[in-house]
Amino acid sequence: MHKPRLQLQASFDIAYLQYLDKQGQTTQTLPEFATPDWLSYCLRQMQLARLVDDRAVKLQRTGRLGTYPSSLGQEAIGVATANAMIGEDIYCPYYRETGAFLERGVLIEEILANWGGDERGQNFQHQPGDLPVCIPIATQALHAAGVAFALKYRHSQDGRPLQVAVASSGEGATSKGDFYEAMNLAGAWQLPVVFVVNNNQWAISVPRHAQTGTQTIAQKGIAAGIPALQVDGNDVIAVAWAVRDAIARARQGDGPALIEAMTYRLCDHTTADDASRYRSARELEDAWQWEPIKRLDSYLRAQGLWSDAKQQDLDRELAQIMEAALDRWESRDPEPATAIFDHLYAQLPAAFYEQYDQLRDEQAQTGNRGE
Amino acid sequence: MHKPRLQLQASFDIAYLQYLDKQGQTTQTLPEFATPDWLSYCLRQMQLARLVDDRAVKLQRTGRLGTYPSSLGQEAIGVATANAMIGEDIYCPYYRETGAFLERGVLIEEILANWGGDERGQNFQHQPGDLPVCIPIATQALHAAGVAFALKYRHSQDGRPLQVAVASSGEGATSKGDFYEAMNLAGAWQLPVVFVVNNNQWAISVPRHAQTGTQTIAQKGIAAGIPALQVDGNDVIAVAWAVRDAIARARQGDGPALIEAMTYRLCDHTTADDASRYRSARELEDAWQWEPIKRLDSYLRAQGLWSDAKQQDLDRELAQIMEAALDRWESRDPEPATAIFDHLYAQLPAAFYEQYDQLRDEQAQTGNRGE
Amino acid sequence: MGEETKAITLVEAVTQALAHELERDGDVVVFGQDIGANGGVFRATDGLQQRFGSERVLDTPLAETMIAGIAVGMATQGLRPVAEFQFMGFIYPGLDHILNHAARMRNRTRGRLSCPIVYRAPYGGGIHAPEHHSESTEALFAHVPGLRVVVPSSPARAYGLLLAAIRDPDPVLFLEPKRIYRAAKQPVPDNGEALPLDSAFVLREGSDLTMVAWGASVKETLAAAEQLSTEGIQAEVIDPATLKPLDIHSIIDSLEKTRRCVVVHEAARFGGLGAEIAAQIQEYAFDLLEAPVQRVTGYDTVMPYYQLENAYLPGVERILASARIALEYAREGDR
Amino acid sequence: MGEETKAITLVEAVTQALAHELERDGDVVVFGQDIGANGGVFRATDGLQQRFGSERVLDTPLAETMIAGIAVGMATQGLRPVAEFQFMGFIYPGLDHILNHAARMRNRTRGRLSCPIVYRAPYGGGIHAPEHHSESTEALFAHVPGLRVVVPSSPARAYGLLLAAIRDPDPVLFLEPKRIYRAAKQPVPDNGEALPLDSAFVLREGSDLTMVAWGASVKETLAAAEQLSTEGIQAEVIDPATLKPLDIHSIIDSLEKTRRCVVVHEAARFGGLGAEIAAQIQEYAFDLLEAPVQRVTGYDTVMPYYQLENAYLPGVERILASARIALEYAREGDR
Ligand SMILES: Cc1ncc(C[n+]2csc(CCOP(=O)(O)OP(=O)(O)O)c2C)c(N)n1
Ligand SMILES: Cc1ncc(C[n+]2csc(CCOP(=O)(O)OP(=O)(O)O)c2C)c(N)n1
Ligand SMILES: [Mg+2]
Ligand SMILES: [Mg+2]
Repeated sequence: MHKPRLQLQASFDIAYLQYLDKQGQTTQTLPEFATPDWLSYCLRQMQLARLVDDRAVKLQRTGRLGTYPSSLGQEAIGVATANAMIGEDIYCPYYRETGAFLERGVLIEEILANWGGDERGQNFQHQPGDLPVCIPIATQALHAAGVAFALKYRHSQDGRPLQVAVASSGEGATSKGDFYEAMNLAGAWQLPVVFVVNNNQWAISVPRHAQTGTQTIAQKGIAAGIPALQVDGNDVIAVAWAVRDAIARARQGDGPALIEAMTYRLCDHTTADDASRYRSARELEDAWQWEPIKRLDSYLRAQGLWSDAKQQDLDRELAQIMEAALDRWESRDPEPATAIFDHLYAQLPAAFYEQYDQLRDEQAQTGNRGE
Repeated sequence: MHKPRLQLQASFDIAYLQYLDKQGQTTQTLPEFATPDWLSYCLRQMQLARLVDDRAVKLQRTGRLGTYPSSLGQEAIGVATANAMIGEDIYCPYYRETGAFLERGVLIEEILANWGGDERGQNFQHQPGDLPVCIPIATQALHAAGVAFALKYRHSQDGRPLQVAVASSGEGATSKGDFYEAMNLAGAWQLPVVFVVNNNQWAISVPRHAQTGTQTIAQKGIAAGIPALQVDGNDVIAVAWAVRDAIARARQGDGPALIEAMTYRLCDHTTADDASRYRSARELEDAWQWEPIKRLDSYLRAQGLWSDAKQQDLDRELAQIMEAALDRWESRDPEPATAIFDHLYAQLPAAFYEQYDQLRDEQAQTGNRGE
Repeated sequence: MGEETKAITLVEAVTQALAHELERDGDVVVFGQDIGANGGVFRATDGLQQRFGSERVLDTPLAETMIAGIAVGMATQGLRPVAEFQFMGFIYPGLDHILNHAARMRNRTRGRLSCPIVYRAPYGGGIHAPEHHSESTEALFAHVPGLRVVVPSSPARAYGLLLAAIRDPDPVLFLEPKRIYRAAKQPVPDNGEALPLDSAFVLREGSDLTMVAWGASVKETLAAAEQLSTEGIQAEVIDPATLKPLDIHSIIDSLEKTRRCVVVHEAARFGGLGAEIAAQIQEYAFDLLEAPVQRVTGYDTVMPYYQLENAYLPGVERILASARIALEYAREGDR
Repeated sequence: MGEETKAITLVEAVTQALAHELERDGDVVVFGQDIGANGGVFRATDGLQQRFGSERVLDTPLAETMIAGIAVGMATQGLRPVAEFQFMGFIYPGLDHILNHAARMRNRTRGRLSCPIVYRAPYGGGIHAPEHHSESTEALFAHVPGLRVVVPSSPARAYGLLLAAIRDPDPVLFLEPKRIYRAAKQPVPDNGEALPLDSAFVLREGSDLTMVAWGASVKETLAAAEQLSTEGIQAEVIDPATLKPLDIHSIIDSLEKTRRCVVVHEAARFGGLGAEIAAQIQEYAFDLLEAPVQRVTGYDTVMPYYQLENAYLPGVERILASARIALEYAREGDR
């Protein structure tokens, strides 16, 4: 049989980064930014995220919140990503991002409001430019490309410092055309955007291997000509290094990057899901062994930087933060039903006055927001 | 500055294949299938495609045909691709495919009918299973994945030989989510489908480099975990080898492949386009130097396999074929206007009878199909 | 056989119909996100993968354009794909393939190829779901030539209409009102009997008012009719079920008796299907009409997050208010 | 400035408006396929890239979902993106971003972010184009809450409405009837004066019949009105121009005089905008109406390839036939 002679046209590598192994032992020298203070701060933020998730799940169970997507076991990704950004950068999140939201300054009561069926939760008080929680899978990747274009445009028009857009998503999202189109545009236009993928091995019930035939998710960046890296997503230092490096390059005008962060979804997909239908208890148990908080805790304790006493203080502090936020959330007045027209357009066109009035009158009669 | 130690996770190469160089000289031993007869046949089929294209463009210029997309200079791809298929394989073409259509047994009068605004042109008499000309860019790639699923399903249900779906497209199409989603599914499900990309360097006025930041189009297959190869698309032998090899693997159950065929669009995008608005005359002139027919002609003459006499015979033969087809096309009765309802559903639902009757009566009155 | 037919919910009726057709016809394949081991996020495909194997009941990657597009390719080769979109709010990336390909493959090839596809999607609001999970945009699809759009409003109709949709030689969008997925149970014999895709169902007879509703809104519409009945007013309630092609004649027939009509739907009013029904009524029954056709619909704003969704959705009170307008209407001259 | 204003075509008026806004507002960016060096396949962006640079006038890769989606991201950061879809037949992959994001960004963030985007697309049939190049699916978009849908029918309206669309703080779908891109010329001063996006235009006054049409159909509708005029019948011709939000009151005002109405559109009838207009007319003007509102539309089938497109499109004869039905209609009792 004839075998043709082929010429090599292009070559690509996908690399992997880790600092802390599954047991919390360092695999290499830590980067400068990983100071004891920074590490303790990350431990705190991951614990705060876990606490908010835990309370939100419980609120859902008692009917006080709608469907909620916990980030249990994946806290390192959100915390490290948002921590690597500056305030003026723009975050384009998907829904599993409690850790990142907290780090971006989104209020706990906003998070609760959003999942409690109240649009005011997306009106972030402290992050005027960040995009709201995005539910249609992967669409936020394109929004991030558009945001990045705007940031680059502003920079080139008025010389302000180049800001960066960061999009988050799950690994399932990388199967969708939006994700590819966003990466491809970012590569073609050299946009300052970083795509961070939470590869938690599952998209609801669909396992990673059924999602795509590739060895890695990172290699999808090759199709867009953009740098890509796989990192241990339960190693907050590795995620932080990767995102910081990608943002630094983007900020310098060197274009986009893709980061695949390997983790595991220790929770159900959402409170509406029952993962035991499709996932083995054994797999779940194993994954608990290498979760990010325990890992960082082990490392810090081994270094003498963390202790039971510090943990108790932290527990108390976080509990207070949580309770105060819950109080603020619960004491909010409900929105009047007419709010559903108030932000439809900048100014409600006359064509809708009649419906607006009908709704207002109805509400005045029933007084119960239709329920 | 800290530089982390990275582990290599995965590596990928993209290779390039050529047998005949730009001057028509062999760069390596030819494959077994490239017999003198086969090569002459390819030369003939490429010339027939060029002739049909040429006549179609002229018919458009005189108002007898609508917008027409010529495949001038890209004939090797369609001819070699369709030649590598067996009849029972399913072709999922894009619009720039006159050469492939002819090779698949689509009638010249069907090609003319289609571009002449007559749906009957898509009712291929000799290829009951092939998909019609696809105009919405890249959508046919997904149809091909679905076709490939059906072929694999039939094979596994009733043991019939595995057939293969082949999708064609331009390089511009690879920017679209459909193309990526199709490749990704094909990779995940190991579908018997081959994606052949005509990289003619332009998508209407948008040059290849503005379409994507990648070095090659072939590397987009890496994002789907499918084998990919770049070939000289003006070398009919290289295209044929690549497609045959990919089809053979698919037929054996080894899954999908992507082939990027490098060529150049010597014509305007379509008869509605004026490429001189965006493309240099110089670039076009250069490209004429390495077009596929001239190249194969040079090689065959150098081997003593082709001559002016043979060419004259061929010219006569092809002209006759063309004229006969034109006669058949021109002598067709126009379709009655009511045909627009006849194939809307298998059976027209009663809800549309009134409109059908209205149309029929209108036509009976005006007798001019509305014009 | 002698066994008593178990009462089942609408979503169970969907499962039963899918299983019936998978059993009967080897060309039927079912796919979508999480429909395999998980049995679908609403359990509509519960147990089907175990029973029929993962060659015929498949989880896809997460890509709706793909789901819509591969169905076209499969169908052209004679399969009968049944594709699930997880929620109607995520169907839009598939519209291109539904509209530009599935709905016109037969026409553009002059009958050579066809697309006997069923696209299924849970639809509608009222279950306190997150954003984008409560859409009712049937009107977008009903405007597409070559497509059928079907919405069941009871377990029995879900079963019979889904059988018909799968057997239909052309593409059908089958929208499942998730608010009533488990609202009521009904014995539905698994007898393989399909219901027609071109006839409306008269759910309640009456001669004073015609009420047209489909999907989950049938529930509130029937409740409103009951209320009117206590006041001595008999409303006829018609569920078109197949929204395209629409059986307008059953509605017109009813208007011959009632001369007054209310149309109810969850979708936004402007450009909703209520407009088409009102337009056809005034075309076909202009002389009969004693009052303008009333539309009781979702408001012309974005479907709200769940705190305010009940303010958005047409409830019994709003239906009654419009019914009364229709009933009490008198022409200027007659007032 | 004393110079005479040159008569220009509709497509030139589009270019003029784009240039005006690019000049006036540094936040405006224009992008799409082939809109740069090539100036757009219809030359709507001719010369803009040379004049404003390739940072503000950009060719995109070939991906409509992307075109729709990046506009959302850009707009949230204060830019005013004007995105072109090359033909309306290729807009569908963008629907998800238009409907699920652009049209509701303001609402879902309770005013924090907004999407002042213009999505442009050439639309409609009648130019002997290939398959998928002759679509009229404005009804799909007009059903979407939060969106505006605008269709100009003359060079002057194209200019004034496009200025308004770009300046509007919310997303606008701007559909350009390609059949009349070059059908007529008109002097259009480049004075930066926008037209309102909430008012219909009365193109011809009359008291015997109200005719409603937009886009290219305005041409045949005016021709039909002229024909009627020779018979002593004066038709009022109204172009809503902004289809959503719709200025129904101008139509109702006209009906106060005429009491009879014909609506004309190229799009398929079922679920087309004619239905919404008919529904609203019977709601607001029930007592006025002397005849059912007539719809003259494309047939409920796939837009044919060009050999048969004229049989599909509503021409003057079909408009006249329906006008006569409306004019001659008498209630049963009155016959
Ligand atoms: C376009 C779209 N399709 C389907 C869904 C329903 N859905 C919500 S989450 C999800 C799985 C996402 O998996 P992945 O991207 O891996 O993220 P993860 O939830 O695992 O973090 C699906 C299918 C959706 N939200 N959007
Ligand atoms: C979805 C879609 N968008 C836009 C178009 C208009 N269009 C027709 S061909 C073309 C360029 C295609 O370029 P490429 O894929 O490289 O194929 P080529 O024509 O060069 O062979 C475009 C933009 C289309 N047909 N479909
Ligand atoms: Mg996941
Ligand atoms: Mg090309």
